[in-house]
Amino acid sequence: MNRTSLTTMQFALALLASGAAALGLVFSLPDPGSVPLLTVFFALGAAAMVRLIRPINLWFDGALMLLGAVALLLALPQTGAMPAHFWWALVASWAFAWLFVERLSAAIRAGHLPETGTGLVIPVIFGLALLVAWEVITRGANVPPVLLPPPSAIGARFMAETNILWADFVQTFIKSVLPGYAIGCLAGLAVAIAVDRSPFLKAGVMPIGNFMSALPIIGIAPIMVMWFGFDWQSKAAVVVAMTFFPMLVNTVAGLNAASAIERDLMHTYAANNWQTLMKLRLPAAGPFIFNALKINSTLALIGAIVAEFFGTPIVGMGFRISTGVGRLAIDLVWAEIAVAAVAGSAFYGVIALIERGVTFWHPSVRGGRA
Amino acid sequence: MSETSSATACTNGPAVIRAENLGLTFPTGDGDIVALSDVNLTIEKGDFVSFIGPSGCGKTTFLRTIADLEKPTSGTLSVNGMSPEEARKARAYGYVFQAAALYPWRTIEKNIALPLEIMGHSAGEQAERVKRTMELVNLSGFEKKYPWQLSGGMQQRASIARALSFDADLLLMDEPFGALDEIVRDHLNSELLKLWARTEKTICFVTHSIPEAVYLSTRIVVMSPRPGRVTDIIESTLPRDRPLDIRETPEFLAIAARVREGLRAGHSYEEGSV
Amino acid sequence: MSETSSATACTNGPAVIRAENLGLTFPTGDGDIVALSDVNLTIEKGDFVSFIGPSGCGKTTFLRTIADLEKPTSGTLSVNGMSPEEARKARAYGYVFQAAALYPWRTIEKNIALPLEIMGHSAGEQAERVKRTMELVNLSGFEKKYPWQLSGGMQQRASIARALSFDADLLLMDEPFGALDEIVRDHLNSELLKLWARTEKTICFVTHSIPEAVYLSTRIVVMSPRPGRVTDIIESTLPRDRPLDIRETPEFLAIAARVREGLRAGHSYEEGSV
Amino acid sequence: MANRVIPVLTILLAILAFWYAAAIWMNAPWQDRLNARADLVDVPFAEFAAQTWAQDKPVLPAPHQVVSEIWNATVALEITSRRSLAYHAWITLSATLLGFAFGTVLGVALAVAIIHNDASDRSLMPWIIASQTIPILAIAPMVVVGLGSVGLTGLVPKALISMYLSFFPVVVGMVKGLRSPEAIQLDLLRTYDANGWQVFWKLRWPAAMPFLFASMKVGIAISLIGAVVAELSNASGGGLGVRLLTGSYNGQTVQIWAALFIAAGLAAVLVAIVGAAEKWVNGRMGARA
Amino acid sequence: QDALTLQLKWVTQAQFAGYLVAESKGFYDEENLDVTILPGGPNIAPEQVIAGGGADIIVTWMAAGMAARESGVPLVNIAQPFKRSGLMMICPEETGITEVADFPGHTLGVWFFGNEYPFFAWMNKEGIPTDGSEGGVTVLQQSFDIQPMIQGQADCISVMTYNEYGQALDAGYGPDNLTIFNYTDMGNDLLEDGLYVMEDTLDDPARVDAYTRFVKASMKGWAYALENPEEAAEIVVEMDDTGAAEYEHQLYMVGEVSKLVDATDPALSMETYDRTVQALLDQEIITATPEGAYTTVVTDALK
Ligand SMILES: Nc1ncnc2c1ncn2[C@@H]1O[C@H](COP(=O)(O)OP(=O)(O)OP(=O)(O)O)[C@@H](O)[C@H]1O
Ligand SMILES: Nc1ncnc2c1ncn2[C@@H]1O[C@H](COP(=O)(O)OP(=O)(O)OP(=O)(O)O)[C@@H](O)[C@H]1O
Ligand SMILES: Cc1ncc(C[n+]2csc(CCO)c2C)c(N)n1
Ligand SMILES: [Mg+2]
Ligand SMILES: [Mg+2]
Repeated sequence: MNRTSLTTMQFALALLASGAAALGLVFSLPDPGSVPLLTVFFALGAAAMVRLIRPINLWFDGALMLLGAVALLLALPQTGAMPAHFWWALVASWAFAWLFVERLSAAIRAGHLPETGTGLVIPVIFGLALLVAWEVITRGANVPPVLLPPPSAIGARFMAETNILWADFVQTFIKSVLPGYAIGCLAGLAVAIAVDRSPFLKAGVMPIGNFMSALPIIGIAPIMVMWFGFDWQSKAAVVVAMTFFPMLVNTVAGLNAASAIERDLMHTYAANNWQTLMKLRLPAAGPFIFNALKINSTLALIGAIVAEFFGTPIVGMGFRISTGVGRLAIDLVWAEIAVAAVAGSAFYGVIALIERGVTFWHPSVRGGRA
Repeated sequence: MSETSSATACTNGPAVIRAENLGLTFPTGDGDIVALSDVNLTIEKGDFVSFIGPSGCGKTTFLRTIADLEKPTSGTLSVNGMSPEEARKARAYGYVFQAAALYPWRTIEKNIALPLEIMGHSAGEQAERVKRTMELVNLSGFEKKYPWQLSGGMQQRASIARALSFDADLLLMDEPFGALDEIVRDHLNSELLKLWARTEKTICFVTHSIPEAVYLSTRIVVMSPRPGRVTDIIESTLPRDRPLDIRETPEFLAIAARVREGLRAGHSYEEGSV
Repeated sequence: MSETSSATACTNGPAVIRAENLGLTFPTGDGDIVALSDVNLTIEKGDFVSFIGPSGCGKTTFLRTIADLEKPTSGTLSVNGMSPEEARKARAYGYVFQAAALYPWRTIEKNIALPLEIMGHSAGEQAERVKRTMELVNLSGFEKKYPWQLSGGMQQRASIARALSFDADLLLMDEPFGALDEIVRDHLNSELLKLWARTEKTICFVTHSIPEAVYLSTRIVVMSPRPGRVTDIIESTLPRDRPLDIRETPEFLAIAARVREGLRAGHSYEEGSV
Repeated sequence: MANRVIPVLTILLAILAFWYAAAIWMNAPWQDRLNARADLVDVPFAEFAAQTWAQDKPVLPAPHQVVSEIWNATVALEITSRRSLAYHAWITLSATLLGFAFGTVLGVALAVAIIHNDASDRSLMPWIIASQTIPILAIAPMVVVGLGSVGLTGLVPKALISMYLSFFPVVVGMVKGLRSPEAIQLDLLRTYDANGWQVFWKLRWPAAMPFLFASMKVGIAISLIGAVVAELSNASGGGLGVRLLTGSYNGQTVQIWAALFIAAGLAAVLVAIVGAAEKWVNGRMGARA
Repeated sequence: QDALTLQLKWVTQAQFAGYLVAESKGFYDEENLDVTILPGGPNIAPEQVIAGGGADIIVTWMAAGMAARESGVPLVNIAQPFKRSGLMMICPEETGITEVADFPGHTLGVWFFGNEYPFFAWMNKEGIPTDGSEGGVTVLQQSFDIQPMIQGQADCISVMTYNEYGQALDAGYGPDNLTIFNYTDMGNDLLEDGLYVMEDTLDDPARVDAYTRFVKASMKGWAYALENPEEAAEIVVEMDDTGAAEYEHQLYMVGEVSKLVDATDPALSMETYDRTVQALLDQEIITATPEGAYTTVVTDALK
């Protein structure tokens, strides 16, 4: 416990990190001066073992992580195989990154560091670590760029093609996803409420709804293109079809989520259906509805992109991806994928933020206070 | 007066609640539970009836049946001359549940305003009534808090305020003061009596406190479990106007003793049935 | 004896709980709530201490702090000479919550067996202890029922049985008998006293009933709200061995009067502070 | 029973009526052209409707066309025939089940890591979400090629793609479910100083059951979609996805719809099986009827 | 036996009859080869598969192959059984399009995924803008069937003589109500289904020998298929894992393909090769004249 005030897991990570650095140092001995920065990293990393005697500040681990990553990237050979000790550098800097992130979140939890700001640093570090590992592995292990290009190539392509990427984003996200998402979610909500009012409708629609929701979207896409034409309308229609059922199913489940005694209360007021809905069942369904909104936010984007595989005007993220694969412009494909990931995550994040505000009372949000 | 079936003969107001041979059985995976059996009871307008009996004897179940939250499996029950369902639809009663049942997404004042919203009171009137009832239960200052930020007793008081906020003629109260200390309890007891005297409400009140039952009621119904049934109905001979210190009078103590006896008689420890 | 800070001078067992200038503040969206302020209290081994005070005065919060479920924001607290956290890890206490908190997916007997499972008792011993404590709280026959099939009082008894099933030396009980009728309550009161006498447990007991507090306790702590603080500590002069009819003795009534006075003094109705 | 069947039948009839009407409307332009070419004029409506319901490659096939295609492609054929939809359904099903199993295990494992470890929660969750915004159809071919180059072919690449889609609802649902216990239920275990393992098995896991089943219902349907998508990128070996695709190149709308309905039916059956398991578990956990 | 994997450009159909027949009739076995034929599809880029090591030989269009070569996948053409292009653009008469000059202002359906190069080369040559600007055409990414024409979503669509054109004939279209632009007839054809391998494998004489035997057996397959169209169509249907291939359609396809393939000579025609390269250069699909993008070692050995 007080050996370095680290948890067992952090301690294990620290050992791994310093151990890998030490091994890296040993393996780099045959030609020590060739990459000085990397040697410095190995030496410092191995020296971090002193934490066995006296604690090391968490920022020092952060600095080591950064040093390792930078040294490694700078030292990457342009061609040919990578020397063995580079792999140890990768392991060591990954372990330092992990250790840093562990300690950072422990510090936030303990209240030593502020949540805002620091909370954001952690996923960013994780993402950057992924990118560095990706870069090192693709380049170090000579993965054919037509299978998986290194992030640096993707980034360069991204910067070179911002016009195309923006036009595709507008076509796919603004024109297809947003209207389709709004229509699909609203329709799902409305039908759920209508169905909920009538047990007959509910008994009839739900099994069929479940059946329809299981229709594979890729099957729907060519049909929608056939029905609604090549432009964004057919993509929006696919998005509507994709988002409708999750919303329907979730809302129906959510409308039943109010507890027995909460319903009894409404019953004693002889509240009419509409009042029970507005004052009890919809609020209680909030967590479920948001669940659907979140699931749908990623589904909508995928739906629109996939639908573009089946015929489009020659603009759009899905179009670019499918032709990009055909032309082996794989870095452009990944640049589009990056746009999709950023747009989708931001969309999801916005909805998650709204959720926190609206369903603040749910145990999973307020930390379970009874 | 203690014969169950004839207990109503001596009163003459119009019947608010009339139960005849009422029975209710819960089926469970593991055998039926008879929660009520053969209950005969008439409650007139303006009565203040307390229900007392061992835990699990069917008090809550009986109140819920009146409120049309459970359907009797035998016998008949009428409320204000209507079926319980019609009475509920006519918004004949206010109900205080044994658990507070506050909605977690509403602040305390919004929880109390809930029935008012549903019954269509104007915003101004809502605010006025919420303020008044929150004062009554001594919760002022907690208007904007959420239920989970309140102590157990405070939640219970909020739920009482909610039931009092609209003026139902029939109040069904299931251990409303169970989680309150003696002082608040005394205070709310006398407030409740005042309210009752002023408004001529009919009140059905479940309690475990014999003094509370005697102090408040015009009639005390003693129940016993397995199967839940009415074993005694005691008419109070106390005057309608009851200062707190009436609780030291011999008359009061005599009634309390009678209730205690009825309670003990229906109790399993003495019966050795368990 | 009633001076808060010197209240412990006259006892001499080893301190089980020692609170010094204890304070706890809840931050809420809408201003802080001071739940405890400047609490000084020492409880010795074998004490039976009741906490009484108006709703919202911090009784639950104090018990939760002892149990290491809340962290004090000022002052110090030790349990068995350890920090509350260490004491919890040493499984020093059993806790009966104000709400029953039964797990809905477990039958009653499984709920009661929960702590036994966690503490690694053998299956045979579990069965034996579950049976014994279920009998103690008079729930035999409901082993296989689920919580929602029980009445409010029955649920509360199940939660008491759960806390008694393993033999903790320190019992923290938050209004355990609130939803029980007088007869059961008397029964459980005397069972609790017997258990206490037999096992030398230390018991912290929150109640709203003054007679109950006086009947059970060696010491009664009176609290008052906003901010929650200890206003009086009353040592009982009753003998350890207490038949039920001790409650009619003048000595008993004198202590009860003293408690009532303390309670009233801390109460907002009289202060007019609300 | 009757009060469950009658509503379904009613809605089904309504959908069928609407469908037949839509089929007339959507197939009419093409039928007009055909008739004009064949010099048929003033075809009476009944006959015209019948014509629109009997086209070879209709824009919207009539229900009976789809049903008879399904019949011909399943019951009327030997099950091992490569023309049999049952054969293709079986291929897709095996990838679906394997992918669903992988996905559920991965999803639960990630959820457990996330709720027990702050750093995982903060660092993993955003990337898990980002991973789902990657259009799988775009990377499926690369995955198939990539796995093929390390010698993994056949069922496994399909199952992995199906896993990629199905683990997500499981993670999201289980994180919510494992966090759903009320504070007082957690406090109780804290007073017993239960260890993390016990808190998990005795409280979090049972409390998360409803969420697990809700997620698995979504997850198994999505697994099927994943398997179909994978088949679009891996034409060898057959499967419902391949049938959809070949139907689509050849403008065989009836064949597309038949494959679609078989896929949806398969998913519905799988979801129903998960639902039955849920009912059973609920019963064992004393849920209120 | 030498193991070889062949990645097709498209699903199992008579477009690849020679290879399928050679496999089915045991011609590969006769050459001591163990050949695996992988079907393709709209999501499968053969160039990517071979780069990832998933195939030894691929069937692809030259434009796509050259573009891949510039992207770092050193593909080399070893044989070219298809001598002519099967690509056409068809426009129903009601669109009023009768010649190239009528195109501006209309919507044209084009297949992408590496099949778009001939179209853009053609438009480039005609000087018709395709970027949506004034006086140009609107381009649609066309689905894999003739629905866009039937639905009226596109004025003209791309077809292959051996496949979609057959569907159009079935649907009642024909030379009398269609304007047909045949890439080969216009002299705009770029080389289609050729056989490509990775450049470095050609350094190994054993591999070259295996390729040679492969091409030899394949040409025998083609010859057999063109002589016995019914049997070839049956074999295609038989070899199709998906069960979707229909005999009638495959028979039609064998017939049409026979007009494009020269079963006696797998050698690359330098004239078409040069034209293809020039068109790609003009359009800046590739930036430099490719070096070593084809080899005659295999076809020379067969002479
Ligand atoms: N939903 C239910 N399903 C099965 N049994 C039930 C149900 N509700 C109540 N019971 C049973 O009915 C009996 C009466 O319960 P009820 O809640 O009416 O008791 P009570 O008199 O209110 O008790 P308490 O004073 O403890 O609240 C009990 O034995 C209980 O187990
Ligand atoms: N989680 C919380 N957040 C904010 N305030 C809280 C919280 N829990 C308790 N409080 C406040 O702390 C004060 C003391 O609450 P506590 O539950 O300790 O009262 P109590 O003495 O147990 O009352 P009761 O007899 O009604 O149960 C109350 O004013 C309450 O509003
Ligand atoms: C995605 C995609 N679309 C179109 C073609 C063009 N094409 C070349 S051969 C062939 C077979 C049917 O004629 C087709 C359609 C392709 N290869 N890939
Ligand atoms: Mg009750
Ligand atoms: Mg409390």
